[in-house]
Amino acid sequence: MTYIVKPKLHHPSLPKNDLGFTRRDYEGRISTLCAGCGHDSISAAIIQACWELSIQPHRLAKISGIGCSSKTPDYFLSQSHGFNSVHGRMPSVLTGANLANRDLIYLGVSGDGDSASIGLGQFAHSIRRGVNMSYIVENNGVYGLTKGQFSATSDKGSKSKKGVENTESGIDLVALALQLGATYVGRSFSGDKDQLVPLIKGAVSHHGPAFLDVISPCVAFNNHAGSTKSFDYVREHNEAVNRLDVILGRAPITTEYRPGELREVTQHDGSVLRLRKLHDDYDPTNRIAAANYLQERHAEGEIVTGLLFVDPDATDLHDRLGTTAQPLNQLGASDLTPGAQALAKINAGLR
Amino acid sequence: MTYIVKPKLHHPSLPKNDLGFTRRDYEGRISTLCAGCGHDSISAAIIQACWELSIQPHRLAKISGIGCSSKTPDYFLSQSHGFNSVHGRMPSVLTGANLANRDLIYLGVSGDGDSASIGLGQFAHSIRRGVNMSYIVENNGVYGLTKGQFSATSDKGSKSKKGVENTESGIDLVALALQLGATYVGRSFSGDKDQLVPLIKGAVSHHGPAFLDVISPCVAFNNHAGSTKSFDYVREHNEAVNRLDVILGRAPITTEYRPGELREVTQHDGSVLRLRKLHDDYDPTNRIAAANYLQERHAEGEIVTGLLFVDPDATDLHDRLGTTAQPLNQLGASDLTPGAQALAKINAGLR
Amino acid sequence: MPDTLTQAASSRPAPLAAVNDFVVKFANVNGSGSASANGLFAKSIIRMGVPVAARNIFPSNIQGLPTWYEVRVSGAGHLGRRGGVDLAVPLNPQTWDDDVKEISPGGYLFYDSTKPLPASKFRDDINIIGVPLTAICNEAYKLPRERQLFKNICYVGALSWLISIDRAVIEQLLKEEFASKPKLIGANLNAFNLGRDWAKANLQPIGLQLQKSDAVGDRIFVEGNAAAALGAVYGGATVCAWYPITPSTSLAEAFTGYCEDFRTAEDGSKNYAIVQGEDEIASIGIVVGAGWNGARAFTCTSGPGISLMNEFIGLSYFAEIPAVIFDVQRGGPSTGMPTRTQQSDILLAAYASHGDTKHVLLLPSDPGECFTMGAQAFDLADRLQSTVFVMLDLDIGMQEWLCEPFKWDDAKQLDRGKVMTAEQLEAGAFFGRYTDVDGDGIPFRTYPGTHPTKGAYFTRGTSRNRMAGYSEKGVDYQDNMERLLKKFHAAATLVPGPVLRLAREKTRIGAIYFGSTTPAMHEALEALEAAGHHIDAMRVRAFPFSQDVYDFIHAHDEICVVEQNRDAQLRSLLMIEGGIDASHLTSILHYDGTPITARFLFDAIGKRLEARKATRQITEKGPRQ
Amino acid sequence: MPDTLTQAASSRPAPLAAVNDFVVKFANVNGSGSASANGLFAKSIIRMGVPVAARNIFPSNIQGLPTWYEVRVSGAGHLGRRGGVDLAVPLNPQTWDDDVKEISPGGYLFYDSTKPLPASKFRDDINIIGVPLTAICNEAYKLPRERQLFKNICYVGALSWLISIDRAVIEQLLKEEFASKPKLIGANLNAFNLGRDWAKANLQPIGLQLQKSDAVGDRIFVEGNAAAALGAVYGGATVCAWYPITPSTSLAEAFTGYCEDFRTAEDGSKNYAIVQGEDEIASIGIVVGAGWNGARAFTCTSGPGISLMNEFIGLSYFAEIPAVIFDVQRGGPSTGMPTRTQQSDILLAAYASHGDTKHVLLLPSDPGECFTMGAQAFDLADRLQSTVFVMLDLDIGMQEWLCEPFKWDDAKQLDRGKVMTAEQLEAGAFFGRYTDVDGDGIPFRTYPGTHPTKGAYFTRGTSRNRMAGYSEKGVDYQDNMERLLKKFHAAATLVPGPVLRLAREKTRIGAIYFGSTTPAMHEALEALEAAGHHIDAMRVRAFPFSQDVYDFIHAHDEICVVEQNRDAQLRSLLMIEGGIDASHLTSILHYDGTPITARFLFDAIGKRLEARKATRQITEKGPRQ
Ligand SMILES: Cc1ncc(C[n+]2csc(CCOP(=O)(O)OP(=O)(O)O)c2C)c(N)n1
Ligand SMILES: Cc1ncc(C[n+]2csc(CCOP(=O)(O)OP(=O)(O)O)c2C)c(N)n1
Ligand code: SF4
Ligand code: SF4
Ligand SMILES: [Mg+2]
Ligand SMILES: [Mg+2]
Repeated sequence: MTYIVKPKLHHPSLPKNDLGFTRRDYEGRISTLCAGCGHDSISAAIIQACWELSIQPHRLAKISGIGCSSKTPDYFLSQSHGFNSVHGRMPSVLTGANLANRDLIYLGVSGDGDSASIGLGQFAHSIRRGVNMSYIVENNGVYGLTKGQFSATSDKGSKSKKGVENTESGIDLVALALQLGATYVGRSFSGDKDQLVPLIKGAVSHHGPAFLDVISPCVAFNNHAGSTKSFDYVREHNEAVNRLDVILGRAPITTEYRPGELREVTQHDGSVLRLRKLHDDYDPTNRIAAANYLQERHAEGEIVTGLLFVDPDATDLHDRLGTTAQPLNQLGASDLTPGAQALAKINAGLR
Repeated sequence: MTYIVKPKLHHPSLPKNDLGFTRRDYEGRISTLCAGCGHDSISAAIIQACWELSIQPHRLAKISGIGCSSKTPDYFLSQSHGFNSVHGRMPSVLTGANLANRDLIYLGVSGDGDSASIGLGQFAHSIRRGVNMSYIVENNGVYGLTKGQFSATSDKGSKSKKGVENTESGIDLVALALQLGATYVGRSFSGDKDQLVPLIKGAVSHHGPAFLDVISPCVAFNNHAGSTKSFDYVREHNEAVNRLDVILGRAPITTEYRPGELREVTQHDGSVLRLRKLHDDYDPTNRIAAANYLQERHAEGEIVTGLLFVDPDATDLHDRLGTTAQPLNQLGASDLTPGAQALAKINAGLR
Repeated sequence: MPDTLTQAASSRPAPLAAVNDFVVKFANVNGSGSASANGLFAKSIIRMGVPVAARNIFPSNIQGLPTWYEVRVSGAGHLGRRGGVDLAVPLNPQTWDDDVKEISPGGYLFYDSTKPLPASKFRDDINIIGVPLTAICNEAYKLPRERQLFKNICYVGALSWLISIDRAVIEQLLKEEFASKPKLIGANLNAFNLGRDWAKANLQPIGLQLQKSDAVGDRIFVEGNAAAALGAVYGGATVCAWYPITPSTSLAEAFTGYCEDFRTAEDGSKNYAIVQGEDEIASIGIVVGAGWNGARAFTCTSGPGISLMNEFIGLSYFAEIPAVIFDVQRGGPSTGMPTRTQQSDILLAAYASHGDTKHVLLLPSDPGECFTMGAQAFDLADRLQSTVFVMLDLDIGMQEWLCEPFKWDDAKQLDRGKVMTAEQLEAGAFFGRYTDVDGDGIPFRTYPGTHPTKGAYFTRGTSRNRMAGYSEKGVDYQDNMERLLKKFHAAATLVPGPVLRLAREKTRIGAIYFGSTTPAMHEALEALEAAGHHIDAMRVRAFPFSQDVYDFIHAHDEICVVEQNRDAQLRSLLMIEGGIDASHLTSILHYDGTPITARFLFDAIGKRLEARKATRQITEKGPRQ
Repeated sequence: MPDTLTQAASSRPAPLAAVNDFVVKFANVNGSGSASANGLFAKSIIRMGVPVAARNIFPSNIQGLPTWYEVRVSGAGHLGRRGGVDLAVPLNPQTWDDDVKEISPGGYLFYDSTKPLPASKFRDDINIIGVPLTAICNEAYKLPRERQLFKNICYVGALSWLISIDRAVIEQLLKEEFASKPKLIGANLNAFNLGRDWAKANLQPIGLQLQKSDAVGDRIFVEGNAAAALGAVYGGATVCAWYPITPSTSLAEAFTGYCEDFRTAEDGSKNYAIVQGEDEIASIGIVVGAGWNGARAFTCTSGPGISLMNEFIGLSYFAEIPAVIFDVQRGGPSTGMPTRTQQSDILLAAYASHGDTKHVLLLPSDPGECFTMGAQAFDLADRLQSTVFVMLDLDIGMQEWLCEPFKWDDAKQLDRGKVMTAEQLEAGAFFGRYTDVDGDGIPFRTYPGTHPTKGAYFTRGTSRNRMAGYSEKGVDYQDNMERLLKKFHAAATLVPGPVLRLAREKTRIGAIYFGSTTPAMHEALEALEAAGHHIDAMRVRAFPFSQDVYDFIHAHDEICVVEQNRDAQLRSLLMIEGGIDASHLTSILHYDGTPITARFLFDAIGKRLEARKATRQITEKGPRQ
């Protein structure tokens, strides 16, 4: 209901972050999604993560495709520019935006239809290209906005609301992201805010292509028994490999941990990813092992969640292209136009 | 030079296959590719494989996208219908053709640009969907027809002819095909006919989505030092895991093998894939292990070739859809049109 | 007065009074279960023999946003939108103000009076009818979901009393609907009676009344998408590849349903294959592949899909491969207004893809034609070996329309066009894939796998000679392009011709219209005629236009071209293809996404003709040359 | 005679004689190294001060197929193709027959006489010049590759003697070309002398002769693609996303080269970003994303790419995002003729994508305009917040043309259009993203990241209100669509206006042409004028057309519209947008993929005007009304 203005009552007692902003300052318009939709929980997690990270809202750009999931950028961070582009093409639009101004933070929001069906190529190539972004797929295994068709992430054998069985093999975007060179890869569940918020924070602070697959049940079309993306199913089969804490200034470790239980990964920008291991054998810095582990667990019906892989020394597209530090959209004629004299030389060379 | 008609002298002493055809009967127009192009060797291998399998040429349909590689279907099997469609979309055209007539054999020919760049989505989804086809990528790591740009399979760090280094991670189509559910996956080299011909035969006799990545050096634009798709590089780094023999009628084993060295896989249609193991630890029926092995070897700079994975009990799209046995394109009005009486009932239901 | 298209202005109007002729508009929230109650309301009127035009106006989301359902009751059989609202049922507080504003003076406002509303929320010049729906249902039901759901049936009950819907009809409809869940029959009837009984006890029937009639005849009430899907079944389509998009999704879903019913053998094997593609490009690619291989194949989509399909459409044109595309048009450009209607893909579809291309369009005007053209499209695509578009729009596709029952002649065979068989090849028939053997520009083709040694050819999107050999020679290219043009001219003789509707008196004024504009146009023409404006009208049913269309235009001094888009796209086609002068063609355009109304047309055309008369008088008064 | 466009028929013609005015055509095999030798030939003539128009005709493959190189020498400065061949150099046996057939009677055939050819391979009415090229080179060189490569320079040497190319000029050119590999200078000179010396010893100069001139002036010889790329550099483009496709690839490659030269700081950091997308959809997506975020961005492609970009182009139109697309047109439809030229994407580009859309096109006619329009396109895209197409074609894009040197005014600033800054927002300026504040239909925008609390908005392809809020209301939608139309009208006043070329005498006949047709058209106009046909001509340079174009049309009785496509696409635009009557516009169409020639135009327009004269005489003789 976009025409109902949301009252912004700044309650004086609301906690503030380093910038003096409350969580309210990171909110957006009132959601028009179905009550109970997993996507709304992800929006809440994004709000929380951005607030905790003290991001200046206007320094973030939110870009999406088309779908219920892709609508959500309207429902958080109303001080950020947003772009609800075309179906399946968020990655290219985000890539272009990123090229134009390397100084903003880029949050890409997409759905499983948007990214795994029509957008699979762009998903793959934006990751392979190393675009510095947080790419979040709000994965409900169904086309929500067009009312309940199977999407490409629907598991083989899972049943639609009408009882039809999916006969095509499901695409595992996390496995593909690993395969394609994403340098920060996680999976989570819209219903597990404790896990999700730090994963988003880590993604946002990561320099390179960060990908998060967030299972997000569609209460209207894919939350029934037989679905492998329903709240119940995910809760039962969720197998977290670790718990993440993102630390901007290096904070001391206060809780007691068993030796070997804690692992710290320092990223490029100095942020620290502090991981509490839940599975002893899981090493989130070994891409091949991670992929292997995921697939083996998947074959057992488990949904592996957590920070699955990170390369703290990742580079991004700008690094690879050698772009100048100043955002390209801020360069003026004098930076860009070689001038009449250079032209005279060019002319001379063409005679 | 399509307007020079190729003389078809049927030399009486040419060997004939079960249908009484010589290899000549499986040839096409004279190639217009560069002399020495790897793609021409693949065409020759296709001719050889089809001849050895005694395929009736007109019962095979050859479909391709756009590129030097995609031109090749004009250069083999001139008695087969061919379709040089649009760039990157061979998989969908082939899928449609297959749906129309399940009785023909479908050979899809593509390039790395065609399949890994513009066509990545269609490549992935046709495999995931289980289309019964032999999908061959003639992989030269470069855009041949448009004169030498990097393609998405160019390895990171490999150098173009002009010395520019590729900074994007290369896509490994074999790894993706495994990930996406291909039920017959192989890799080979245009320069290794002994390995390639049986792999093609196996693919053609496989019931389900068969994928072959054939490295095929581009002598014009990607055969220099620094390229990882040059003849020399591939020869040096080629690591075959097995040698395949495709047996239609069950032939006795004549050669002597060490115990455990030979493995036989019987496919759905009764054809037998006889594999001579070159690596003891390699099991071509374990998808996850295969993927893992490939990636580990790849990290070591090796190019793993051979029959990498096969699921002999694979199903195809028609099986999944439950399509009638008769080709859809042969059904007539009486099969398809419910008739006036049914319509009257429908009308009644709409009042 | 609802019976006319013009409204008399009056400060204290009498309550509207009409029999079988008024407009009711419901305002609800989507996902609240109102749709089936509203449908029951409309269908009950049809069962009373009174024609109804119903339109569901819904948002582009799943739950919680405003929707409307407009039911036009028209004993006279007008099936377009009329414009205006006589009885409003605004049950969504979000849109109350706008909904109340819309009511015609003297009209009725039916509302849930459980909570009192301030006087400022009403109007003086309308009649207010309050029914405490929430209170009634809260008393009767305990579960919140039941309270919400049955409230919908409850208001239908109250309304049934007010406008005299036959209770027996409702009972019968509920019985049919819940045949498989008999418990629900009673439950719904109960809720219906709750409303009806309350109304009976507290209210009088209003001035808008229903009376049994036989004006519906044997007509059916059906969505265009379902009809088109059924057409595809009867047309022999075996391959459907599609990608979900509003408002075309229900076409593929209906095709699936009909195929399950009529194309599945007892052993479960299917005489069809339906694939949900990963996108529109894959969908049309599958269609082109199947068409090339001799199956009848189609996709259905809307504007964004057509944009994505451009490259393949060009391939279909140039490589001469049959394909059928149902374009259920919605508001453009870009994502536009996904749940609104427009006729704005006409120009793109006609010339889709780069290079010189022209495509065939069929323009159905109601579900009946969606069925016939849906079937015919496959014959035409096979005959012309090219893409044939069937241009629906949301208004036809997703709304239930009353239309003549579907008809089928069991003697009809599929016209597979010029396909050379193994027998013909064996007998030595000449086969040149791109050779025009008999002057209509259409060459013969072969299906893959036809003959061991004859008739194989290589299909490509590049230039080639008459024998399908690759050629970069200018003469070969031009020869081929000229043949394609000839084929397109042949198409003009094969597609459905226009339908003429002559004015009662001879006139120099004509009008051209098409598609979903038709019922509103017919109504407007009647009213205009009554107001003294005689207009010959022609409904075009296809592109390319047949000679009749051009003859009609030339036989008149001025032609009003009525379209539901901004840029006069059909008019552009008439100019480009027919060389018609711009000054000959006056555009009447309606493109805000709502279906065009008879009132709009009456005003717009009427004004234009008045202005014309005035000019003519001035000219005639002026000095002779 | 080469100097005129009409040819005298004669059975035993005299050998052609002409100074600085003839056509030479080489036939080679691609990949054989002939291209650089042929280029040297053309460039040496230019260095002698004699204008040259050179065209490379190449196949869609890499190696082993026929190519041709046509060099028109025109002291008078005609840069279009003339038609006909005066001196043929057929060095490819595959195409010998056709090549020989093409020679004008009295013309010359230069061939490799190493192996004797039967008399049937020659013609009586031409002059045969044999040079044993293979024999000469086989004697001089050992390595097969050397033999092959140097044979090319060898024939240039022989020709240089026959038509009097200055040897010093060749020497100088080789020095420049191989400045970095001095060894090659001598080697090439040697091969050149082999041919020249043999010819000098055995042959006389022929009737076609070169003489030093100053007709070239300070003109440059450059490809349109390179010029357009340079325009993009000067226009401030920072983001380029592209996908390889003939004939546009060299545009992106040239942009890369210029950026490396001019936009790379000493520390290697780059004031630009170039991405080879995975396809055309990604490429335009990147451009749209960058444009939205305030960078000047472009892609370059050809027809198939435009087809694929349709959806994004519609988004750019509706969401109002600047984008520049260079469309280097080739033969369509579909894959068509990838290495041939056409102007056949005009209609698609003008109305690309579903729904009601209209886009700006710039129509450069030579590399000089590719440069200026290539730069200007970015100002226009920013100002109009929409896609601007620059419509090149293969003939301009991939051929080197002589044109005026590039000019640049260092005082020129980039026009970034209506962009609201942080300062303006801070000062409280009103910001309504889709509000027309000053009547030109163009709203203000903000770049992402501009201001902490003001100016953020949500961009979408769906309907919205003036404040960028999502809206499904018909009034909001229509208001917005009307503003977009107003903006398009504003565009007509901003784009480059047409160029008028008046006939020497007052006339009622006009002609409209554009793009690569220009030089041939100018030549034809001169010849027609000489033949008594006076024609006012207008070169249109952009779409939407400015009022001048319509005024020009209305000021004449008949307008010939000259285009290189089958379907008269520009004429369609004139009719649709200007309401011009079909009968007012006569199409002159040339679309076989070869560049239009002056001879073709002279004939086609001449015939039309003769016919017209004849009709008029009949009419005038007829009874007065
Ligand atoms: C080109 C195009 N095709 C189809 C559509 C219709 N469409 C809108 S949303 C959607 C699917 C969305 O699914 P997903 O991305 O999973 O999002 P969800 O609604 O499930 O969150 C489709 C097919 C469209 N808008 N554009
Ligand atoms: C839509 C479209 N974009 C671009 C092209 C131009 N194009 C032709 S072939 C090709 C690349 C082919 O590369 P690959 O598939 O690797 O084939 P190869 O020539 O290397 O065998 C491209 C980009 C095209 N034909 N169509
Ligand atoms: S339809 Fe599903 S995905 Fe969409 S808003 Fe409703 S619950 Fe969420
Ligand atoms: S360019 Fe490369 S791929 Fe193409 S034909 Fe030549 S060698 Fe083969
Ligand atoms: Mg989804
Ligand atoms: Mg390649």
